[in-house]
Amino acid sequence: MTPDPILTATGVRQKRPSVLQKLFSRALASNLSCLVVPGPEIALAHGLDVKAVGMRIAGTPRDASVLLIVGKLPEKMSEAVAVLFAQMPRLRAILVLGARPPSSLPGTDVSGDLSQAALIEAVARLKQVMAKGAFASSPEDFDSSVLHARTEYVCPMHPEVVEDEPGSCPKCGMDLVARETGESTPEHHHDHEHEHHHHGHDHGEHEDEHEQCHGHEDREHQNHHDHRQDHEPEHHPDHNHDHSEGEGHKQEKAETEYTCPMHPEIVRDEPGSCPKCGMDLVAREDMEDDGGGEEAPGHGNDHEHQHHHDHSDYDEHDHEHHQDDGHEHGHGHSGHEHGGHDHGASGFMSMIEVTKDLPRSADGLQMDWLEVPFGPVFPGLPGGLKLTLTLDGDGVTEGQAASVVGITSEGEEDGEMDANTFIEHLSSAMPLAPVSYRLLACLAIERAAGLEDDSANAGGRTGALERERIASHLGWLARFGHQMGFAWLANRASTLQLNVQAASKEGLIELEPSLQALATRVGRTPLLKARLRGIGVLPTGSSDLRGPVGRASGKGGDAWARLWQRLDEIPASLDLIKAAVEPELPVLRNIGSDVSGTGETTVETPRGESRLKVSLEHGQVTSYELDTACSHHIDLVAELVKGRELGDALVAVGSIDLSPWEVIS
Amino acid sequence: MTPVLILALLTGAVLFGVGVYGALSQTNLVMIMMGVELILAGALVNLVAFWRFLHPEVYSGQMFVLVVMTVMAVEMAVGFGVATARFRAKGSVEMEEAEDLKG
Amino acid sequence: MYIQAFFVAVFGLAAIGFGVVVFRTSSMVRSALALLFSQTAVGCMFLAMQSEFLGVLQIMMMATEMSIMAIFMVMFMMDPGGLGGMDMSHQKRFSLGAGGIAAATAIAVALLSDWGPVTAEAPDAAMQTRELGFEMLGRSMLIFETAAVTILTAMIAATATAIPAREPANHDHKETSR
Amino acid sequence: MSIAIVLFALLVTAWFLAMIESWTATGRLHPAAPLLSGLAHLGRESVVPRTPDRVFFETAPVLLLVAAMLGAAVLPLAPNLIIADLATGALFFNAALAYVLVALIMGGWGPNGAYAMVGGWRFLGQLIAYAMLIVMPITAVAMRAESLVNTAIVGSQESLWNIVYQPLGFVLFYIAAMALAFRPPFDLPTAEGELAGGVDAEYTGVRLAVLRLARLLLVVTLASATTVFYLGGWHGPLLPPWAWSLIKTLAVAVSMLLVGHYLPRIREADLLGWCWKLGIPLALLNIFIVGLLILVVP
Repeated sequence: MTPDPILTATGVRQKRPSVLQKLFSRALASNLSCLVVPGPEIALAHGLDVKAVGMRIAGTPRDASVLLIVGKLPEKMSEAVAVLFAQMPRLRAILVLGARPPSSLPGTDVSGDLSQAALIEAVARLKQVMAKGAFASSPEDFDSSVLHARTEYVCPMHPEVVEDEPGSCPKCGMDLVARETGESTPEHHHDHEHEHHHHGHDHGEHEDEHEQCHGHEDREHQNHHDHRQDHEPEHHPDHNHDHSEGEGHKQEKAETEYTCPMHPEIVRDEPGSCPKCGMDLVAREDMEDDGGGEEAPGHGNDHEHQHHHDHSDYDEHDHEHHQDDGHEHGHGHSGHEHGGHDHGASGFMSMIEVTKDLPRSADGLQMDWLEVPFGPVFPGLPGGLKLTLTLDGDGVTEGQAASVVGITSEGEEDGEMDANTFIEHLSSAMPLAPVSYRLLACLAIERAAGLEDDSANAGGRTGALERERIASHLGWLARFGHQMGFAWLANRASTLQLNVQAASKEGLIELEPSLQALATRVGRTPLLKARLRGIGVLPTGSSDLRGPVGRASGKGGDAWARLWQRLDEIPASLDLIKAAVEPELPVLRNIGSDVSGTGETTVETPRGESRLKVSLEHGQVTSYELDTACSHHIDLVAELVKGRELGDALVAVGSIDLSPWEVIS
Repeated sequence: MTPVLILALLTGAVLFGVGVYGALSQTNLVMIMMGVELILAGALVNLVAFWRFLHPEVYSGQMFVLVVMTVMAVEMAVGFGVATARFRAKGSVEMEEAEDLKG
Repeated sequence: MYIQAFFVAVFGLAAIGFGVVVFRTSSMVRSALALLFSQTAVGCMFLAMQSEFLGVLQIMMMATEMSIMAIFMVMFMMDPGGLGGMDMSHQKRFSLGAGGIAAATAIAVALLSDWGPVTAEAPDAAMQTRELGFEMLGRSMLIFETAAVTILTAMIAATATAIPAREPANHDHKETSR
Repeated sequence: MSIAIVLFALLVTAWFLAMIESWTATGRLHPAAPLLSGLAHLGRESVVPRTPDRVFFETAPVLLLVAAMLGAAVLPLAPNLIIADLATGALFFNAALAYVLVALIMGGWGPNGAYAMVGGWRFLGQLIAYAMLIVMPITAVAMRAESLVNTAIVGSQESLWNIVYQPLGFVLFYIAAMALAFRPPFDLPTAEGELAGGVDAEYTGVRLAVLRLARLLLVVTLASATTVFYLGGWHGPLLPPWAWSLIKTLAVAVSMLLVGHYLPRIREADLLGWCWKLGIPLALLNIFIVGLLILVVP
């Protein structure tokens, strides 16, 4: 397709093509690892076998050389994808299947349809492109509006102190630390070297996108540094020294007093030496003024405030050796040292002051908590699910889940829609259970049109639904296995899922022994029960629980029970398929051209009961109301993860089989 | 008199000095413990040097080293126990803030 | 002899260098690991001084000990990453003086004392290990056992001190909810 | 000379393991896979995360490599094929591998990322749980050999391998070795499904290549140690001694790689609980039994 086989300029590395480079690119071409977006489970659901074409599935963008985009991405997701792409180290390619590339990305290297054949062909082409055009003399920086951020300076100890310029903290005199924020306000135009393109653009609506994927920071500016290492001297401008001083003075309103570091009871209004030990008195701000005046607004949610930013710039690091940031640190430091006398920043800072507002962990110690995003593309969680966990070490103190890809509509979205278009729309919006939602839409529209249930095609529809249930449960097993590091289960279940999806009734009956063998094998796996027993216990009898999650709540309601509930449902579904006719995709019966009315129906999708209410007017769908199991289940996450260890919390979330696509936002 | 013995003793002496400086100058309990560890490291160097160059046939010298190593471990254990308890109670292990310990 | 002197000097300098770094960096993890490498260098000095068992033991013990130190540093410091460049020391001049005097005294003693005749040959390593074993479980058994019991006691006592007091359990809850 | 041979043997084993590893990842057994993947790593950009602790970030993979190599240096391939036959070889092995922990802490702290840091501290949290299970079985092995010299330890197994003499010790050591090498199911510091790669997460390009090599060598070293301490080292009929060492090491290493394939990752709480409450008493029991055997059986 591309006449000139060369990677997009944002993907290549800057090296003059040479023999060695050729060798590297050959090796890379034969060693592709891909990050599947929105997630590997979507690729599987579309019947794509990525491993079969010789690509490794990478868990993180760091590890990936190919960004494989499967299907159309919702808008929020395509912003996240841009960040992911920015995090991938160079020699990176974009492979898009079945959709146009998101506008946030710089185009595609190879694209194709959503089929295994197209994937094979695309990968072959990608390998050629990689092998030939991996190195170029003029790579481009990948710059997307999503990535823009503004640098601001915060005090490591006083998170409420946020300055636009480097300097020292007005409260404790510590050097302020740079961090990037997603938002930027137009008036802050700095010409610091390190900010280069990360400033001055107004992208307020993207606040969080910047950090949301994987918790890796956006590394794009790092690339810039790499490329301009020859200009290293430029990195040490001293020109903003005056900022810090000015800033310091402006903030310096509190009364300054002088005290002896050894004898706190000695307090003087002017500098001098201590009458007891003769040491120089040290300037100190009046703590009480300070605490009452400035800290008050931030008191209650002090830690939240701080941790909101921690994940992007984890603030406990020493970067004195990091050349890129060295300059700002360096001059800030000098500001601090002069500042000791100039603006009364003290040499002594109270640790009690610092720790008193910190939250207490379960063991009663006041520790920094860390808010870490997991997702929307996180190995082990379904793609599109964004989990925000507040970590206290390895434990989760609280967390919420949100869907980045959830269906947005609960009503008339684009005005009127043709009935068939609506069915397509709904089923393509649910890539993890397209058949169920197609069936749901068909049934609802048929009801609305006043048609009686027809037993003639019910059998085929049941077959298709049950087949999808088996496939979906297998897909869940694969993802769950991957999350638990159980490679065999992940491989086996995804292979079976691919087979089941495409199988006819006979094919499914042939697969029965392997499905049984899988269940037996899972039952015999050591450590598995210890891993799942008692994890993610849900209250019994809650009305919010639907589907396998609800049915498992009677049997213990933990992850182990849910695993077995799903494993038991597979043979049950097989029995239904055996009793029914050949599975066939639900197709809307002829409803006539000019029917009106409303219809409501429910379908037991693989994840639980979904309800759809459709209003038809003259054959057009004017409005609909959708209620899915996952939009109830996602609210359980906060309770499931609270106070758990990280591994257990993730397993608990994994065990309820959330499909972020089926979350109604 | 061997230069190696003197070298080792000098090293021990300087380590001891650095340790004393650290233990006295730091305000944080854990940092003070680091100073103490350095002091003990200085002592260890001396002990090994004395054993090696003066009485290699007397194994009580090596035994002494083992005992000092145990002391280091005990110091760590007790120090961290105290630090944790103090942090739990006061929210601080800064010496500047340990006014209740002042005589 | 010269080789030995060379290695003792090199590792000695490394030990001192890392020891100084401990109090010069404001990053606490760096502090702890600098101390670790200082202790490792001391262990290497032991090796250079032909006491193999002690050297290896020192190298092994300190790796774990100082790693534990590192996590406590992170827990109990205000600014463990040292980003703020804050000064965590006091009475600097006094400490410098005390440290200097201590070092100078020890150096003076080292240089001015008559250490008597020096044994050039050390027993070989296998022999040492064996003899140390006999010493430990023979003549010095009591010391050895005492050390063992001491460290056990210290472990239990430290744990008991560190875990939260059982009685005011409600108090803790109040603190959390506040 | 023997240094070169031992290093070569290490590399060959690591190569073989890399082949197996790529086989489990892609399903294809390709003899050149390690070379290709190494070249691919070298060809890619080596990104430095934002505001890293540069010293730690750079040092960690190298330190891991050095620790693994030092551990291997005291393990004999054949009676004379050993880099350094120290008088305290068995102890030195422990000392060298203690630095795996240090490397992981550095690698966790260095890149300035939450996942990596949780991974690094996790490994420290498990420290005593697995370290004791490495040290105490080795103690029992050394008791039987009445020596800390690794060649003497192999020599003591001429008539009866330690795996038969002290099977309990073997099981404990094997499990602890896998935990120390953080292979699945003990891959808590690098858990992909939990920490998105953890300590590995931020390494790319050349640094990642070094890290991967170091992790493979660590497995080789521990497999070699299992061979030396429990599987009779170079003892075996027909084949030359070095071949037996190599075969046994490879077999153990491959088993270590593959076991995790069929098991879910262990819970951290379970690992700690079992190691402390079950493993350490069992290890003490093992020492006691071996002591009795030494006294009773001539």
